[in-house]
Amino acid sequence: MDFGYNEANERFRQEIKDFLTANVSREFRAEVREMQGKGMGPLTKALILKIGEKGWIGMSWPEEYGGRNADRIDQFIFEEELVRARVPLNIGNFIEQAPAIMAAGSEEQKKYFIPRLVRGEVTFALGYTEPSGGTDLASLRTRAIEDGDDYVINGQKTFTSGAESASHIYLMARTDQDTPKHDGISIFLVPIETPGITVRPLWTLAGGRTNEVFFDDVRIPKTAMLGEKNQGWYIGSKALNLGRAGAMRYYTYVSLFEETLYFARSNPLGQQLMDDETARDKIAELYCEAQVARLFTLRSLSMVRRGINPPYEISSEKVWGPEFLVKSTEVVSQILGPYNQLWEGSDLAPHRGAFPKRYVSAMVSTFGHGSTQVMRDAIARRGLGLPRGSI
Amino acid sequence: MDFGYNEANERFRQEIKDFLTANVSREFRAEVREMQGKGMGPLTKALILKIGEKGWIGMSWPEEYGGRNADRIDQFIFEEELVRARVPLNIGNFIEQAPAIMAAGSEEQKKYFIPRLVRGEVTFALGYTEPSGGTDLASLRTRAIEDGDDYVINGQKTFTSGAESASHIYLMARTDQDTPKHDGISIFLVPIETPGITVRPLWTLAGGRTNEVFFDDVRIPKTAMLGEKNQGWYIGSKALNLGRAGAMRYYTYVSLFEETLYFARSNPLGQQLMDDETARDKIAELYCEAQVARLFTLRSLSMVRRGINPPYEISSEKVWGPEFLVKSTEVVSQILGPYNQLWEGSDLAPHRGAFPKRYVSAMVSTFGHGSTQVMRDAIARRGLGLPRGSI
Amino acid sequence: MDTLLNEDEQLLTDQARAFLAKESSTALVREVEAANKDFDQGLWQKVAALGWLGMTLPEAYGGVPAPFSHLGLLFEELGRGIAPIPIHPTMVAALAIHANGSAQQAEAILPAVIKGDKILSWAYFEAGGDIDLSSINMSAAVGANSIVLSGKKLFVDGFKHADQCLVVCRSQPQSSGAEGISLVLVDTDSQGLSNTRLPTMAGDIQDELHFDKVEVPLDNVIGELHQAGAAAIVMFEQAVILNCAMMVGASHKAIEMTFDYAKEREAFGQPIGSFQAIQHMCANMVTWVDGATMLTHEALWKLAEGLPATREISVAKAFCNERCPAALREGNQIHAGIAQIKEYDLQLWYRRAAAWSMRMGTSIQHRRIVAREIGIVPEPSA
Amino acid sequence: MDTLLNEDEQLLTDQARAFLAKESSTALVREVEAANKDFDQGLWQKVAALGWLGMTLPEAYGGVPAPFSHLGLLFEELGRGIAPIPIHPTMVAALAIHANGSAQQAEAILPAVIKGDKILSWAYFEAGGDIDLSSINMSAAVGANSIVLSGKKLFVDGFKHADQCLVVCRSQPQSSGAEGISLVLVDTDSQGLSNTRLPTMAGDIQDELHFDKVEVPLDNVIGELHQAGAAAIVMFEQAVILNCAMMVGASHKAIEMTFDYAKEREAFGQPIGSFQAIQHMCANMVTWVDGATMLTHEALWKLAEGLPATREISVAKAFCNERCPAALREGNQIHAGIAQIKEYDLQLWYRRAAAWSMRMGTSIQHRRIVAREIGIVPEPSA
Repeated sequence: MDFGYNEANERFRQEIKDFLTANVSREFRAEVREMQGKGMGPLTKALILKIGEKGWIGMSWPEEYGGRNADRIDQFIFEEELVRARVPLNIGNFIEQAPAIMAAGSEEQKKYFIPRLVRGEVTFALGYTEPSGGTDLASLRTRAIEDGDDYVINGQKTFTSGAESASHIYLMARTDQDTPKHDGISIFLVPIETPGITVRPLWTLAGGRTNEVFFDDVRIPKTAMLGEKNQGWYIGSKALNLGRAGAMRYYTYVSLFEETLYFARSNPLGQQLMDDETARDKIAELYCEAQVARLFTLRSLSMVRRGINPPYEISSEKVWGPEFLVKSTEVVSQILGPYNQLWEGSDLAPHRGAFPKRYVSAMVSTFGHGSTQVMRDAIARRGLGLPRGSI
Repeated sequence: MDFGYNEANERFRQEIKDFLTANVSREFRAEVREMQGKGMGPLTKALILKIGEKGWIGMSWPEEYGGRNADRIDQFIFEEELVRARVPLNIGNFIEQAPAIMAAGSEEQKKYFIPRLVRGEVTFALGYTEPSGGTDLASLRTRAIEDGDDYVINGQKTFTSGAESASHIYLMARTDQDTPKHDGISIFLVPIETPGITVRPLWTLAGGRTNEVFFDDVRIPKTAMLGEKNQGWYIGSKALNLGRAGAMRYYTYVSLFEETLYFARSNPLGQQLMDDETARDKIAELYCEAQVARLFTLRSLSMVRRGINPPYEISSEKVWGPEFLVKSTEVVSQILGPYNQLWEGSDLAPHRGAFPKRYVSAMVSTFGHGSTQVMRDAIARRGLGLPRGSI
Repeated sequence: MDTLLNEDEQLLTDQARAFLAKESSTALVREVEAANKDFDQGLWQKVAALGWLGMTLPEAYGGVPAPFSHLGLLFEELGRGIAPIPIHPTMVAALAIHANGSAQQAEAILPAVIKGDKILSWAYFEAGGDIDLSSINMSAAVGANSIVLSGKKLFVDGFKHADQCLVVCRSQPQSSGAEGISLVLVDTDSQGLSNTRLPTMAGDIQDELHFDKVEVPLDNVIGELHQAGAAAIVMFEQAVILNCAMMVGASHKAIEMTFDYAKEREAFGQPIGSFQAIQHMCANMVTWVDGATMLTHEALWKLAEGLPATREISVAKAFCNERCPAALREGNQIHAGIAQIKEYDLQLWYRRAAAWSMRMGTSIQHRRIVAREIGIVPEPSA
Repeated sequence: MDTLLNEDEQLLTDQARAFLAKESSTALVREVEAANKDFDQGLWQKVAALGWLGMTLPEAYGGVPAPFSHLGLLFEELGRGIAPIPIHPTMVAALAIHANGSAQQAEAILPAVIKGDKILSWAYFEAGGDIDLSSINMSAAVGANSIVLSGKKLFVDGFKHADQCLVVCRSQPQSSGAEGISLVLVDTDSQGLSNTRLPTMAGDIQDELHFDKVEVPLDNVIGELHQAGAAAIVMFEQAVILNCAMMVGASHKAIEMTFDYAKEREAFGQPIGSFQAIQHMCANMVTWVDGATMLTHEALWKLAEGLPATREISVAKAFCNERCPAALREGNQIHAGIAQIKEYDLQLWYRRAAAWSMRMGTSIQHRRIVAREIGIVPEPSA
């Protein structure tokens, strides 16, 4: 067992920190606030490209795919520092699909997409979920019908986060109506500007944006298909599972708590609220549980680095982390009391009203990318070998 | 809404308290300790008979069945004070089967059993559960085969609490092997002294006793059957459901907490441990939750008094109460710390070592008479109308 | 002993529920929120016409004689209907004026309130959000004919449209705790009184009030000068239990929406409500909200009977603060994706019930009162 | 960074597990418990022969050089095997003697310990069960050649068979907190030292020690006189993390028994482990115990690296105390009826893990340390 970072890791962490200090300006933060829900502003685009130039996107991939063969620990450190600095770039999302492209893509696709993903020029929005089925992805109804050298796509996706700024949609559509539901699905890499695609915003409680995406006779060449026809479910599942690991997600779970801790230590109101043994007990309890979130991520990472495909450990992260986040928002709300309800726009609101925003958005982690119920099913069945039921 | 007791109720409560003060002697308590697991001592038997004479057993039943048509609230008060005085007579158990006998019994059975139940002369042990099926009662295997005017019973029951001191077993046995599992079951009222019955103790973690009961060619007359042949499941279910209401059970859930509260207020060590804001917060939280246990019982009682058959409220009691009990033992264990592990036989052990005994026995309430899982199923399906699943 | 609603109570509940289902539509709720209007004048007038603003107040002023529990049940329905009107602050202040004010004061204020012509507010909390009277620092300097208020009040509900605000202040500078407390009714347009708006997650707006030597006639002191500590506590406690009632009402509605959704929404070829995991979540939700309801009702009943209810009120609030939001959160989880979308209605209840759980004392603060009431706080050693 | 066990660690774990599965049978565990024997001499000798009693101690004394994490993994297996031997108190005291004692002291004691010829104990806690050094009140009057102990120690593990007991005492009467603390090694048959046995729910026996002017030679002071506060804390922390390791090991075993049971036991026509409600309980159980394991391992690693680990140790203990018993309780619930029956083996693990969760500091006490360590305790205002 080794829970430490070596010197090279620490040097790399410092490099990232220095980079972020130098490149995350006041103007950048203002742009991010200003552009919320409107797509990417120029400073944000520039920062992504700069990060891409550094070679930090997809850094743990093989060199032949534009990566640097870097240690996954360093990638973890990169992601952790990025989120800790509150840089709202979901780099993880950009590259979540890359392993599937590497594994299943044509030579042409690999050559086109991988380097551009690495440079931050191509970004994907995930076109999986449909209005009729959330967690039950395989029930999707969006159809892609062959027509000569093309496919013609009709249907609707929802909760397509990032579609307002993505260059492409990583689309799951049904290419065979007659096979069992997991088997008639294919994946397409569709430029977002393709005619017939309409992106409609869905505004969230925290003031963020996700989207509905409508496909009306969207015509794309057959070469836009990723991997074999009707194998999309299996290609997609793999990407989804890999997407569940990593610091990006872990840090989302604990960030509210880290902010609370910072507030409790440094803000006069926070210090005043900490003059209460019970409140301190609750914060200390959350601290303990946050460590479990961190260690579960490091455990998965350790397994992946050893070449082990974690049978249930990634699902454990995805149960513990989101429920920790939800719990932490509830506990903190009963420490901050009326201050926790103050929305942005009030000087009294701690952290520009970050607490109520976290409070109302925490739920997303408990169903996004697989609900905690489905994750517990997976722990029990794949991890512990419990049998599937008949009633 | 009326959450109060009227003057008559309060007078009755005082009457019970006075009776218990006068009749629960030091010698009685010593006998109870001495006889634990060995059956009933003479003082205990005498106390039950005395209570029976008072007309307090089955007091809410109609007069024709030996009851006094008393208000169910008074019966609640009686049970509450009995348990609060730590009189270990599970009067509720004695009479739990009476409603079924009134509803389904022959005239002869009613005349024999009801007055004797009321006087405390007949007590039943519940012969439902078998080793092969706990919560799944209907899967029972004990067989009763017709033979002339008799039935001959073979099989085994387990967790038959009180069989060491009961006069009868309220036995569920299979009388038809070929019908669906709920339909081939009958109930028998079997004197415990019938030849062929063997009672073997099962000792529990808290030092208490339950039993296995073996039936080897036990021959009983057909007149021992309660109600119609093969209708036993439906007769029994009714008794079980009614058995879930009442103060006896509620008070079991909160008694550990009430003892803790008493300890925290009056014992020097308890007071010392309360000099801690966090510990007080946790005790106060338990107090709030204990009130819910009390109020859920009063709610069911109010419904039954109005002639409403509670669709899910009794199941709510049976989820909340046991889980409260378990939680309270765990919370208290982290306040008492090392004192909570001290078993009887040490002067340092608070309350003669009651805390660890409660700790290791609390679990029983979460599966006895229907597990909390089955109760939640019932709340969701019968209470909220959620559909039964297909996988 | 009968914990269920009696006929009168059931009738009141049914009528209020039917009225609000019609008159407090989600369209109206959204409109009021979008416009930062704080409340709807039309609904306010209808509510006044029904006599709700006079519930428990004397008939002589146009009120409706009723036990406090009726008011509580009404607030339960107002919570269920997430009615966009400042009835909570108005009634809290009106009850305090009725209980403590002189006949002249009551006559001058309550008839107008009951008719819907006067909106009231109350100002209790200060920096830190503590609920104990020892946290009251707002100074009130008593002169020959007037009293001069200086300081800040936080989290004041319904101030924007209120005509007057009942302010809890410390009129004896050297006093502490419940001593030296006065209640002063301040015109909201008084000179020296300014406010900073505090937008909240409920979509309503609270205010921070700045009192810069606000001079108020001594006639506006409600109850006895310097001796209103007990009255302030009663006002606070009534506010708390009516807040619980609102949380309970909103939570019932939200979980019912969830049960309906679970029956209809399909996944993996069957309604999601048929999965045991979802069923058990639903069973928990109804258990928590039922528990919150029973605790709230017991406290309401005690108040209606004129019995001390400090313990019961804090028990209810401590429980509601944690279990109602938890139930709604489970409801969100069962809804999944759409629960986070503004267009979908569930969030209207969620944000309000959640915000209410953060007001008028945290669970920790109320459990501190419970601890004191159940006698487990040791005497401070010398 | 690799949180998994490396080859050496895995080998150690596998060997210890195989040995204990064979040698620490439930029959043996039950026999020792039934006879109130406290421990089994045969197993003790076998464990000594394997070198376990010398793990991390110098080779010169017969020890086995190994990092502290190896000792932790060994205790994890001892917990899994619920081995009825006083290895925890013996090693806690031995490590403190090694770290703080003189060469003569170490030579006089450690070789015998490592061979299995000497059993040690340690006495720290006093009335109230507090874990802070400020709770140490046992007085130690220092004379020219001896030190005289008076007072009581509680919850002393393994005293019955111990030859010597390492006692934490206050040798400077006016001192407080971590000041004026000494460690004194007391022969268990010393004059004036008596004990009252404290039977526990684990089926083992702790002792209350009464020191009535027990005179001990000054040579028996371990470490510096009056200056052993820091040493006492280290001893306590090592005891705590080894206790966590035992809880984790026992909990893993108990939940594995439950998963097996859920696969086999049928109800309603199918294995109970196929019900989603049971599956989710099992998922929670493994998540909690895994979390406890990871926290414990991180603390062990820090100790092995010689890094400060106060925070990590208290984090692990606070979490283990609550989550390990909770996991076992869920295991009981899944087993239902038989879980409460003495004849059935599950309870052997349950009672021990539960009792361990009540020793060496409650969750509340350890979270107080965590709060201090993470810097949220405000400076006391003047």
